[in-house]
Amino acid sequence: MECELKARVFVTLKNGVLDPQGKAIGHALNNLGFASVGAVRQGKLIEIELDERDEAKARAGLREMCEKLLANTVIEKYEIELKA
Amino acid sequence: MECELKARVFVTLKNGVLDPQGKAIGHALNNLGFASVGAVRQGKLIEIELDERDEAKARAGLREMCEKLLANTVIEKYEIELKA
Amino acid sequence: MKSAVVVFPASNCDRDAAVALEQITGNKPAMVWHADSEIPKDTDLIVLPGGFSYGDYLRCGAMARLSRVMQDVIKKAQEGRLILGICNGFQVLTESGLLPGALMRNAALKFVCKPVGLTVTETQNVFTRRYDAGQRVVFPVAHGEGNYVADAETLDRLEGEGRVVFRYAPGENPNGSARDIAGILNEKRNVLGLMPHPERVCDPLLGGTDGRAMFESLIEAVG
Amino acid sequence: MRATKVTPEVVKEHGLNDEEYSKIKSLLGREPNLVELGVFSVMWSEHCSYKSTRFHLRKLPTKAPWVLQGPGENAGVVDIGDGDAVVFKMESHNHPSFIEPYQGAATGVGGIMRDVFTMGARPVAMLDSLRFGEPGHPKSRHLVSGVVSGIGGYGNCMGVPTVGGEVNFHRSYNGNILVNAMCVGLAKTGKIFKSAAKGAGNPVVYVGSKTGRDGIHGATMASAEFNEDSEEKRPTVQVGDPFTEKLLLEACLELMATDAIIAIQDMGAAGLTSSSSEMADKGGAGIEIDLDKVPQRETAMTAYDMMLSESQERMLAVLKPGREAEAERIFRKWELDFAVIGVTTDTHRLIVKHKGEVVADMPVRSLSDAAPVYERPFARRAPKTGTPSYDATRPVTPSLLKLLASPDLCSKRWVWEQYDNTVMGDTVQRPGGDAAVVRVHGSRKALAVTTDVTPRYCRADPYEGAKQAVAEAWRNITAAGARPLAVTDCLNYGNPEKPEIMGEIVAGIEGLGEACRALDFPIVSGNCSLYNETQGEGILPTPTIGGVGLLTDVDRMASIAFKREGDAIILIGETKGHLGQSAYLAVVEGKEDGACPPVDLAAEKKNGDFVRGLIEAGRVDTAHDVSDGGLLVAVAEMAMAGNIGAAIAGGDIARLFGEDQGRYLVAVPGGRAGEILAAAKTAGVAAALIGTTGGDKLAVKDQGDVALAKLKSAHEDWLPGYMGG
Ligand SMILES: Nc1ncnc2c1ncn2[C@@H]1O[C@H](COP(=O)(O)OP(=O)(O)O)[C@@H](O)[C@H]1O
Ligand SMILES: [Mg+2]
Repeated sequence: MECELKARVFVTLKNGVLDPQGKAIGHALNNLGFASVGAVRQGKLIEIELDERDEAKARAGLREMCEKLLANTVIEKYEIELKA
Repeated sequence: MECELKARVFVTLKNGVLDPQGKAIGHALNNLGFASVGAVRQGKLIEIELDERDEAKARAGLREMCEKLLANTVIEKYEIELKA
Repeated sequence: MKSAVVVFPASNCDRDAAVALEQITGNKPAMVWHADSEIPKDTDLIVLPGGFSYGDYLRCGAMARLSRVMQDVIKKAQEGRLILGICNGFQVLTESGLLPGALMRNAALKFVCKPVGLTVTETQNVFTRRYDAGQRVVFPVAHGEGNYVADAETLDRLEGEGRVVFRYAPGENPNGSARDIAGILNEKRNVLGLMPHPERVCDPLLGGTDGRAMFESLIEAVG
Repeated sequence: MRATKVTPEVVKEHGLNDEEYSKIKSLLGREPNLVELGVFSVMWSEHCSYKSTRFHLRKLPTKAPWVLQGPGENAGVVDIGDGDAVVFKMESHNHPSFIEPYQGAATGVGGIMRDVFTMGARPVAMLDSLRFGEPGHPKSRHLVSGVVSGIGGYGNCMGVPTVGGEVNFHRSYNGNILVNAMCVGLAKTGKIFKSAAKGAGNPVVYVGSKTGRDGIHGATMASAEFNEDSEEKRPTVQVGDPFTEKLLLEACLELMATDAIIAIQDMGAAGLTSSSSEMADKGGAGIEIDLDKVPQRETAMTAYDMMLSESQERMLAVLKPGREAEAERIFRKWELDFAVIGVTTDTHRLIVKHKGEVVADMPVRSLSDAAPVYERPFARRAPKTGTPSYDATRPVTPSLLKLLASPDLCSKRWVWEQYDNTVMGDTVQRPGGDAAVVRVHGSRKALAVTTDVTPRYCRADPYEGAKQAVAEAWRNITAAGARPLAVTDCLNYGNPEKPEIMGEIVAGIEGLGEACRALDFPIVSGNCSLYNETQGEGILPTPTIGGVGLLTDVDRMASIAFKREGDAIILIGETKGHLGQSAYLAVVEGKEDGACPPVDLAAEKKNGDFVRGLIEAGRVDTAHDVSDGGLLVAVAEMAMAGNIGAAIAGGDIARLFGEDQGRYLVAVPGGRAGEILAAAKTAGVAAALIGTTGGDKLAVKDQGDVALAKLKSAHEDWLPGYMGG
């Protein structure tokens, strides 16, 4: 197999954007008896296999993917994690 | 503030479970000209603030939360990441 | 008036929109496939219908925005043609940047289908001129992600410029939308996006005719 | 499970008993290999073979001049005139929904829709009949929420309105919920597609999604009783993708507009296995499949995996030779997989190849006709009799409020507002009334659709209870003013290997047959779901009935809402005050006991025909059948729906809450009451003026008043409160 990179892209709501889903999960966890659970936020995880060796290039590509498709930057922010 | 832990829970579909969403995202990325994009899988990211100092305890609690609520273990698997 | 309805994969209110348009305008709209490169040249009104384009994958409207025909829709919007996005069509418009803001999951986290009272807050535009300002109408909603979100500045601007056309009537906001916003215009006022379905209330048998005036407004504007 | 050698343990794991295995060996003339064993196990499962019920199902009435296709195809077909046909079927997805409520329910909807569009029909309405455990059971809330969002998630994306159904709660479903989904479609009578793969040398094509390892052995799972650890085992459940199904629907209908198809069938339970063998069997043909050509989602899939996979959103079709390219173009346009995977033959054998080897070779008949049919021993239980005691002095209005707020009778708005019930622009009556009404697109005709059964009755008396289910469906359709056409059913029962359960099944089928015959309401499709038990405890016998009727003019239609003040409220049908097994006793007295109300089918028919006649003649626009909760609940429902109160005659508890059958309430402008009563007299139908509409409360003579607002909050608040908003 080729030397590939695997990326994990985390897309989460920007601070200040209400996250009712996260809140509902937090609430449900508290109700289940998990008293130590504080704030909960829910986001998306997108795992991408990249046929690319160059980390810098990969990162630039992923940033572009996020801007163009993976995140709606009106409400979301993103974070990129790469591993070989 | 208390010394708190922050957890990230990644919930993804088990291998072999149909992930039309991931497939569609991959397809769209290819169409956008990102030729190096291979397989894409979509999952959930849940960020949880924990009012708990003990890492081992936190981890055990999170596992239980995953089993009980956060993951649908019939079709999903989960991974837990902790940081102080 | 010549109209066109864009059909994305898994659009499902395309027929509803076409039926309403034909009933009111007397002309059958052109049904334009998402993979086509162009909307027919002499089209006055382009409708982006409701449904689950591309399965709502990733985000509602995110994939549809990338489809081939949308390039032309965006171009035609810039040229001043009229664009009406209903429900999923509204989501496509925000994702495309033709309208500001975003539509998030309903605050109650559930799909909601019911008739909802709306106030027509703005009638100085081609879409609602046949309504009275402040008029209460009832349109059904049917969506899981209709919670309109934008930053305060954008919201202020929309309100200040008279671009909020429909608001959910007090106490009837079905999705948690900011400032009860149900439908908005773009700056040039030729693009309207709204979550409720005017095309589902054009026939008295289906529970009302409050939606007709929108199509009649368009006919009046376009001739 | 995937051991290569067929040992006695492997045979047992496949749910086949010794006798069945011997039969397999003699049909093949040798030992089966593992792939063949897998194929036999699913085809001979209760779910696919109906081995316990087939013998009895033969007794059901299935014919009428308007029936174009009875049981035996993917769905039933009924002529509705002008070249239009209605195509419908109901199916259960009980076991998968208990394990994974969202996906279980969603794929149930997807499966039944495929059954309908594979016949050439466009789905136009969905209904869902749901039964959950008692509300207080720790699992119930989660199951309700998952099932409802699964049904909505799939149906909404398909753009087919979900317009009706039922939701009940009972402890007997604590460990075994029921999810029965019904789909109704419209086709042209000359364009009905069937599954008989006639002729040799025709290409067999696979379309839709790729095959993965989904739900392998789903069909055998659906036929095995749940036990303590089946929750732990967590078998692979099927995952649905309504987006692909929507594309598949459009692509199939596009291909069906050509004349390229000889036969077509969806891949449902037992996927490729059942679709290929059933098509060959019905066409009197053989079929040869090359698994290497099957579009695959996963690597290293074995022949066993592929033959038993229950991946969703797939179809198998037999085309006329030479039409492959044309078909492929259509499926590619919709971005679906398309592959020619085999050919029909004249060998009457199902031959499966994989990697150049024949991995299965068996006579098609061995999977169909030769599958076992059991006349299982059964014991008829004596029906319950009598009326349990109750407090006859209890005040009436608090009981009414209690009934309206009870889990079974409360408004199901919380459920149906999560379903898109108006998409397609033809929903003329939305959920909340009796039957839902959906217009036949572009015409004045409309279909009235409903699902019904009262399992409490069926437990007291499996025969009368089944009769009642049919009668209630017929009545709901009639109350809308429609002519009842035909029935689909979903027979949900426990373990048929127990004589007392088999007795319930036999009596149930007899009751259905009797009622359908008397009401001219043939059964055109259906489904059996057996082994609905948990740890040896069976569910209440639940023969769900789905009924379809026709309105020839949507303008002559009735609905339950009071429409005017000052209308006379007339009760049609005889009231004796039957309280046995009533909702009143169950909810107010906590007793599920006594005889269930008997159904006099002749009176049922006479009363219904009379009411329908009034509606058809334009004399009545407000009608409601009297069912669960009796007279007072029915009046309250009409008042709440129309937001107009009523004043009605009083009476004792038995009169106000009894559940005598064959009754309707109609409301007509006051001046017309005499005329209606006279017409009833002429027709030999019992009728009585019982009150007048008006005001903002429900007043029961000598028993007190309740404000409409109070009725409404009792009725509307329970379910949202229970579900937490
Ligand atoms: N699961 C459901 N989905 C859609 N509609 C439902 C559901 N459950 C109940 N309804 C609707 O609520 C109304 C009342 O239901 P029900 O009490 O079962 O009616 P009936 O007693 O007339 O058979 C009907 O219109 C029915 O279709
Ligand atoms: Mg009814």
